[in-house]
Amino acid sequence: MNLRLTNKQINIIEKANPFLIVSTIVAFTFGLYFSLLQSPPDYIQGDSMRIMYIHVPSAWFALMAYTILAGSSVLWFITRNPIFSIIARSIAQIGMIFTLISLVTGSIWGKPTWGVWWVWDARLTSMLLLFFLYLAYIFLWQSITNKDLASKISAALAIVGFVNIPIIKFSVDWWNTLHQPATISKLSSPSIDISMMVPLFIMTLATFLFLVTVFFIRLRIEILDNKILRIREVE
Amino acid sequence: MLALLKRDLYLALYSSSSFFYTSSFFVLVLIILPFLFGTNNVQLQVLFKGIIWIGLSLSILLTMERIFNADYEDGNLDIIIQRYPSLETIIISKYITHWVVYCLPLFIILPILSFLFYVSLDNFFLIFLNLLFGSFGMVFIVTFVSALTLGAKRTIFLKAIIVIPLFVPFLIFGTNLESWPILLALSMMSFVLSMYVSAYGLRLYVE
Amino acid sequence: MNELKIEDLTCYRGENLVLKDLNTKLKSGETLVIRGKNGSGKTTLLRVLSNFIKSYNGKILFNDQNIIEDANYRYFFNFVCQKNSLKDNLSVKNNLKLWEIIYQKNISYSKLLEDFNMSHLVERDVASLSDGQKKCISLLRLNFTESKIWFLDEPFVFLDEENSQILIQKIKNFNTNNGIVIITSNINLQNTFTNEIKI
Amino acid sequence: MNELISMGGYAPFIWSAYGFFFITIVILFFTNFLRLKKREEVLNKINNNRD
Repeated sequence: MNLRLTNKQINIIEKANPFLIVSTIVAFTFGLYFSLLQSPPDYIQGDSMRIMYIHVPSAWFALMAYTILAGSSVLWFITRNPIFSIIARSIAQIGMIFTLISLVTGSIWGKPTWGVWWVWDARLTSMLLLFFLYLAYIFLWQSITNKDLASKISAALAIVGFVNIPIIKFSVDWWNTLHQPATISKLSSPSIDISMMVPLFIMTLATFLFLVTVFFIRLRIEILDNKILRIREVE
Repeated sequence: MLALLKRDLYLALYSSSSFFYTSSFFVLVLIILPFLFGTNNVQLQVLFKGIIWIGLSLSILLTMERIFNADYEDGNLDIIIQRYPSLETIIISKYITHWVVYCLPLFIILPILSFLFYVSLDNFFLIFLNLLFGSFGMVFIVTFVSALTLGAKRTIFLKAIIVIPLFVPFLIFGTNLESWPILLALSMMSFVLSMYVSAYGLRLYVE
Repeated sequence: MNELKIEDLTCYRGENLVLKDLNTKLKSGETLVIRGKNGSGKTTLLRVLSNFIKSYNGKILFNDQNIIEDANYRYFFNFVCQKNSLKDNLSVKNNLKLWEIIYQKNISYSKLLEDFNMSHLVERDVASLSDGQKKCISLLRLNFTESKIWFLDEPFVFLDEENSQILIQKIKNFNTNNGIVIITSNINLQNTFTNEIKI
Repeated sequence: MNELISMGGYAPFIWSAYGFFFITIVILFFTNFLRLKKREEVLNKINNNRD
């Protein structure tokens, strides 16, 4: 498979790694300092709201990763450039992990806030379904042995899933208005204090840097796989 | 089109037990209810609304291998595509057969079952309508998933993981008695999606 | 007179080149044997010829008409692939009946089964037959259409001496009726069919 | 320091959430990193064999 990457692009991907790793670690150090020490506790939720600084970025990136997954699948259909198929399956695993993290941290946050580990709240439920969409995508890709075919099929599934997300969200929201017990307080207050914005911003940046790091490593794996395949073909 | 439909229906007729499999399965899923939750009339009525959807989803899900997989694996799909090159015709014929063979029997026994679970006549009609419109959409969904996963290793669990999140909207609206227009809309949407995706999947595997 | 012409056929499956610059021509009454190792692209070639695979370079012409553009081409050929197209849980008779509906043609089963001396098997379930018997029944599908070309993928696998002879006779009869036959095989058939290419 | 550890009484929640977050991303990083190293090894082996 021709990856259609220029040497310059490959060079950037290969060279960027040490820089990315260092900046991720630095950003997380700052992020932890701000989120655990610098920022004040929330006056309603107390210190427990510090979980937000990891929960919110992972939830954002879980959703963003699925958007990238579906977007690159669409682009793959239009251009047939294999790089989009590689982007799609590289981002899928990362997205699934972030969905898992946001579910678990959300649940841990829920215990002190709502008094229960899990609430059948619209957001949590849709997130849970998103996790299974990721899982289906990855399983389907793995279970088809012909990888050329697998990338075509899983791209179709990614798009179907993306079409389905708003429908799922809509139906879960609607269902929630029927079943939601009224006692539960809202997660996010409408305005966040500036002292909380800073750690949230730094943690988001750090998480983003981490995502890019892993993403580049996965791209390098694909590039090497491609090289190995070509050498074997020549032999 | 008619010939294909006839062929699919005859195929189901020859393996005649398939009509009874799903309806017996459906009945058995429902009669577990009193054993699990007691014989309280009011409670049973509430549970009945939900469990019929589980029964319907499972019977559609468990039989989805018969839509394309069987014909694909023994080579009949090639013959069908050679003779009837319009994939859309093949897909529509599969929708109809699958619905008639695996959903229709459930609707035939539904009146008796709702009688056993003390459902009032008004509610019965609404439940019936919901289930009817929902079942169309669910058949469309399993059809395209089974077309997409033709080449995957034979795992019903993988298919279940793909299908159940897609079923969720149907199940959510299905348990509400007045939402049959929404179910109809959902079914129409899944019809459009399913036509495209199934044809795409079939085309890939035939090549 | 019919003529099937393959011009500069090159075909990739995924990243692999399976068919390269294949040129050949077949006229009515001729049989071509395609020989090659496992995985050399014999089945792919048959799937290209039967219009399932449409992405390839080169041209395939039937009576000077490109087969991809010719909507009637599908009525001109019949094929028997390695999958035997039989439903295991049904009886032989019911299987034949299903084909009857697909091909929209009425066939007398008992007469058809006599070809391979299998009349006594009509009511048996396919699952209880041997591989050779299944193969014979799947070959009966050739009688369901009046086609001009047959594509046979490894037809002699599982067949015993007697049934092989019957099949060869059938092919020769078809040839004398102006039929074109293409057979893939990994065994030597030089004694019976002289026209052979290796891929 | 004690304040940091006790987190206003929410210590178990906060530390388990942060712990889960970091352990998961470190695992994600290393599984991919090890896969990369494995590929590089294979490539080196092939290159050495050719020389």
